[in-house]
Amino acid sequence: MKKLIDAVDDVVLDAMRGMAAAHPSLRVDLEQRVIVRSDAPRTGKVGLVSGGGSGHEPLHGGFVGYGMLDAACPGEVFTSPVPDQILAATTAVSGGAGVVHIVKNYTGDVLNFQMAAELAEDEDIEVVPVVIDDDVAVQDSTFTAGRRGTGATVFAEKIAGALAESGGALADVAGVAKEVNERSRSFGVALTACTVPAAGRPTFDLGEDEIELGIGIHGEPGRERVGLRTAIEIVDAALSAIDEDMPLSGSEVLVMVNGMGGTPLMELYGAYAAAEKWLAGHGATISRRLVGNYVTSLEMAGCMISVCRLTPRLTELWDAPVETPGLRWGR
Amino acid sequence: MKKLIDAVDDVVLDAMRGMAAAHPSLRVDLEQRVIVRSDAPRTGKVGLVSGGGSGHEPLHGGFVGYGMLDAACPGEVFTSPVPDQILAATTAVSGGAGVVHIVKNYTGDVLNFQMAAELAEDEDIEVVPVVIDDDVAVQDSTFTAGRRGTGATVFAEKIAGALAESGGALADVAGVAKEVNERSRSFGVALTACTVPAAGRPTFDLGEDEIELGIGIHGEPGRERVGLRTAIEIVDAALSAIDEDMPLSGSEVLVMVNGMGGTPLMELYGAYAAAEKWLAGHGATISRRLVGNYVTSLEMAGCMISVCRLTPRLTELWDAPVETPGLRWGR
Amino acid sequence: MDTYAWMVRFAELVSADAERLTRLDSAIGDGDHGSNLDRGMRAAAEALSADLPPGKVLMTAGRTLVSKTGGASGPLYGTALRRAGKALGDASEVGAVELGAALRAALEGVQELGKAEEGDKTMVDALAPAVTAYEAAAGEGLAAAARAALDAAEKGAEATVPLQARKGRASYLGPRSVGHQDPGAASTVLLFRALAETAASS
Amino acid sequence: MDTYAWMVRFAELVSADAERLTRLDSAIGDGDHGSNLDRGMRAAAEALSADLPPGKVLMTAGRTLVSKTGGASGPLYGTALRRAGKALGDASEVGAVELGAALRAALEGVQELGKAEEGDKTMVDALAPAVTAYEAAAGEGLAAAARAALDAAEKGAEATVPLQARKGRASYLGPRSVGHQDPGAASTVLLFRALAETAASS
Ligand SMILES: Nc1ncnc2c1ncn2[C@@H]1O[C@H](COP(=O)(O)OP(=O)(O)O)[C@@H](O)[C@H]1O
Ligand SMILES: Nc1ncnc2c1ncn2[C@@H]1O[C@H](COP(=O)(O)OP(=O)(O)O)[C@@H](O)[C@H]1O
Ligand SMILES: [Mg+2]
Ligand SMILES: [Mg+2]
Ligand SMILES: [Mg+2]
Ligand SMILES: [Mg+2]
Repeated sequence: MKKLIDAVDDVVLDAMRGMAAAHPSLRVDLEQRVIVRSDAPRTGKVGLVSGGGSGHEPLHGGFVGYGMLDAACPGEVFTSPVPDQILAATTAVSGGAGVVHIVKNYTGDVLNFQMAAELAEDEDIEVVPVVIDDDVAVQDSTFTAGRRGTGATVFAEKIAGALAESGGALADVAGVAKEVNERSRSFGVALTACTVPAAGRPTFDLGEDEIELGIGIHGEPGRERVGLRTAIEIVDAALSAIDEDMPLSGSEVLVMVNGMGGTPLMELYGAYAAAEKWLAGHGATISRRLVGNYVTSLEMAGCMISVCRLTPRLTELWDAPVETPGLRWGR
Repeated sequence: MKKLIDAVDDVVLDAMRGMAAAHPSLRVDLEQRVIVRSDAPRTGKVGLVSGGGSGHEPLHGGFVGYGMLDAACPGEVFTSPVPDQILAATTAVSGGAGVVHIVKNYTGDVLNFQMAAELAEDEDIEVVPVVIDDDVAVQDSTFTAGRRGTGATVFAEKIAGALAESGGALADVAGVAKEVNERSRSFGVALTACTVPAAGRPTFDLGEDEIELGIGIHGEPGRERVGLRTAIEIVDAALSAIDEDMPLSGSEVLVMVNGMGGTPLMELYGAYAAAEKWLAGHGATISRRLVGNYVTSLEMAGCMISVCRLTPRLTELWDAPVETPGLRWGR
Repeated sequence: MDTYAWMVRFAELVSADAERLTRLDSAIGDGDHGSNLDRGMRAAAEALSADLPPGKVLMTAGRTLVSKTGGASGPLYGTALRRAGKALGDASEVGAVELGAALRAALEGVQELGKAEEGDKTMVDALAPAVTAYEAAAGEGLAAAARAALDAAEKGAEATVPLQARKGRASYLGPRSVGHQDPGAASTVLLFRALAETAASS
Repeated sequence: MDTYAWMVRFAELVSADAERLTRLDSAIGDGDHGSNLDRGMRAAAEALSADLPPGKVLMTAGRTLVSKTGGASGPLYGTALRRAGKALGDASEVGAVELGAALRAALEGVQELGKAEEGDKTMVDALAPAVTAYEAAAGEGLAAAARAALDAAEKGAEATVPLQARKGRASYLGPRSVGHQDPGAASTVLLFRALAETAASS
């Protein structure tokens, strides 16, 4: 394993030290392991908290700031944060108007956020959890853990963050996050596996001529292993799976062509060109987009495509100013 | 070779197609292979053009926009652009006040830009080239090709772009770019090699326990191959080499901890924490910084540290609004 | 029953087997179960002291697991131990019957929280048969009951191999989860191995 | 001397050897010399036609190389061929002596632009001795002179192996550039191989 790290056990803490040093707009608490907007809590503002395993940078810590998250709690690499952390983030941003938890749908995340919410209620902080489950690669069923939360998390954090920034009420902020989740789908593809520092070796082995379709963002294998394909074929597989689950024809969409960490931007732009063509051929119009690394899986090569069917209100909230280390416009 | 591409020969063109589709603020000419601000040329504004081999994204195409470059000409992967391309970019942005060429110091880049400048002079466009040569890993000498241009290119493009945007004259825009170059140094380290699509296999082989110190950004091997080191040791090697060449004690500096493409942001933040500590211990203060992938070498793992000794004027120009796909603040 | 010795031994076994647990989790999960549980149980063992009452030992271990582990296993193991500790109450001595009730409470806690049934390919597949076997053998004394529980846990964990997962990360793999042992079931075996060893030597 | 046949043959040889040239460039450069020159010479061969005057053939090939190749080799090879073509002027027939002058002009163009001396481990190390050898043998006729130039180019390219580079990308490697053949010198050998073959068959 070759990584730019010091001690395997300190990677998350060292990254947080770097965030603290690099971003004066953030308050980084190394003890509690939370990253908080330096102006939090703001009285009367609904707090927006997210968190999850580390290794998906810039998600979530890189999305803390004006118009997006109020706090993030990074767990160990690919491991949900613990309730204490989530509680610390929740109290740090509570301005009396309640706190929304954006939770990616993984058993660990759901359970730890649930425990934290109970603890927060004990401190009289109203918490509304919104669970993101946009990954169409996973068959949905009430008998299973359900779909994973992946790329749509960025959409939900940005759009709910804009509403919270403009003074939206607790139910509305949670509501718009849920609406984004319902209108969004994602599908990811891996060309290589990634290596969790503590594990020291790649999570799975992929042959030189193989790729994984339907991967998650935690280095877990996907739903199908197939032969190497072209970018056009990969984009087709991803968008077909999304379109089958949520017909896109006739929609104005927000599209994210997201790198998993180890794929050059050049290739992501190539994939975006293919996605644009595919969508145009299927009656959908891209009106907003992100191309780059937003929800990564350490140094995994590959990409994930996320699509959100916009409404005029969602577009307006998307366009609202945002100022975070990972996403910035309008100020 | 596993890449998210279609045909090996079309990777640059496909990426440009994606840029064109994703960024309405850019005019992308696939025929001429140039990426131009959509409001160019602006009468009376000094034009700022850069270019070089592709594979360093977001450099340079991702830095075209308000407050930075007016145009970029991407060559084939790791191959300098041709004079025709550079001439097309130069004429596209010429508003009568002259054009500055930001050229990274590689024989190919220098020769192709030089030929383009001669052609532009034939069309009565005054061109001033500024050669960036900030890489301390290369021994400087008048008998050799001299030092490579690497990370300082981002600094020069941002700062000269701000001056050009605010109406600076040709000599001043070129002058400030030169000043930035003179006050900047870089040093890079590779943990893995990268694979040029057309070559199909890694440019060099690195053992599981080896790293390359003093790499360039074109997948070329570095100046020394050593055993695997910790992030703190790697940062020390880079900053010591910089400090030896350009003493940093007493300076306010702009620092970039730049990923080469395949290293997770998490690790770059860890390296930034180490850099901040090193600099504080050597009497320098970081007053501005970038942490992320800005000048990459395809999917190479590793990082490059760039340092610029700021002046109040350079800081002011650095802080000026910029709106490009790869760098954005203030609007 | 020395619950302190049990927990310390569990921590040791997890530490020794962390790599294997992580490898199991790499195959059908995200490759962190060993390091998760090891981090949690290290912290738990440190938080404990031999002079705490037996129930308090388990509650403290559980609370520490919740606070330090993360992932799915943190809340699940944490809840299991907290519930078990709660069931023991303030008693200063724990016999075979009391421990049986505690184990049953642990299982209930895990199922309440995680909603997994037997056959879903989770830790429940080792825990549930272990608790049932323990109860069946409780009349023969602590050591025998613990031994029976370990046997049942081992069989239960082994039996997860051919199953398709319906809970946890492995469920994302669908049919591809078949053919691998569930890491949480494997670590549950260690919990009962620690119990059997402690009971045998007391 | 049929400059059209020469250029077409050069393009063929480059195409056939592109992988080797790229491999040489990977060792001490950035791994693109073969694909660069191949891209350039393909375009050049397409731009040419057999009915152009000999000088015009070389000028067109040179201009196309400049426009299509990129990298260091584009301007350098492009300038070499343009200068050679210019030296030939409008002549409809090219003899051994005229070609010698053209080759000398090519070398001067490369050195003017690239500032490399012999021994700097560049294409000049093959080109310069080739031109000198050609001139020395020009009295024996085109075929013999071209053959002598090829031999000298080959020796020159081989002699770059122990050198430390002072120009081009390989110079960044310092002492580590020793022990590898310069890719541009290797492709220069192909230029003279094409010349020798063309001259022999005409
Ligand atoms: N809903 C659930 N009920 C019971 N056990 C579960 C459930 N979900 C997951 N598990 C257990 O947790 C184990 C995984 O733990 P771990 O790897 O530490 O957490 P994570 O899955 O969050 O990475 C699985 O092997 C399984 O035994
Ligand atoms: N200053 C120079 N003078 C003469 N030849 C040079 C010079 N610099 C580089 N070369 C030649 O160019 C070759 C490399 O060409 P190529 O790989 O196509 O371009 P690049 O170095 O830009 O990638 C070298 O092997 C060398 O022979
Ligand atoms: Mg996990
Ligand atoms: Mg090159
Ligand atoms: Mg796991
Ligand atoms: Mg080259």
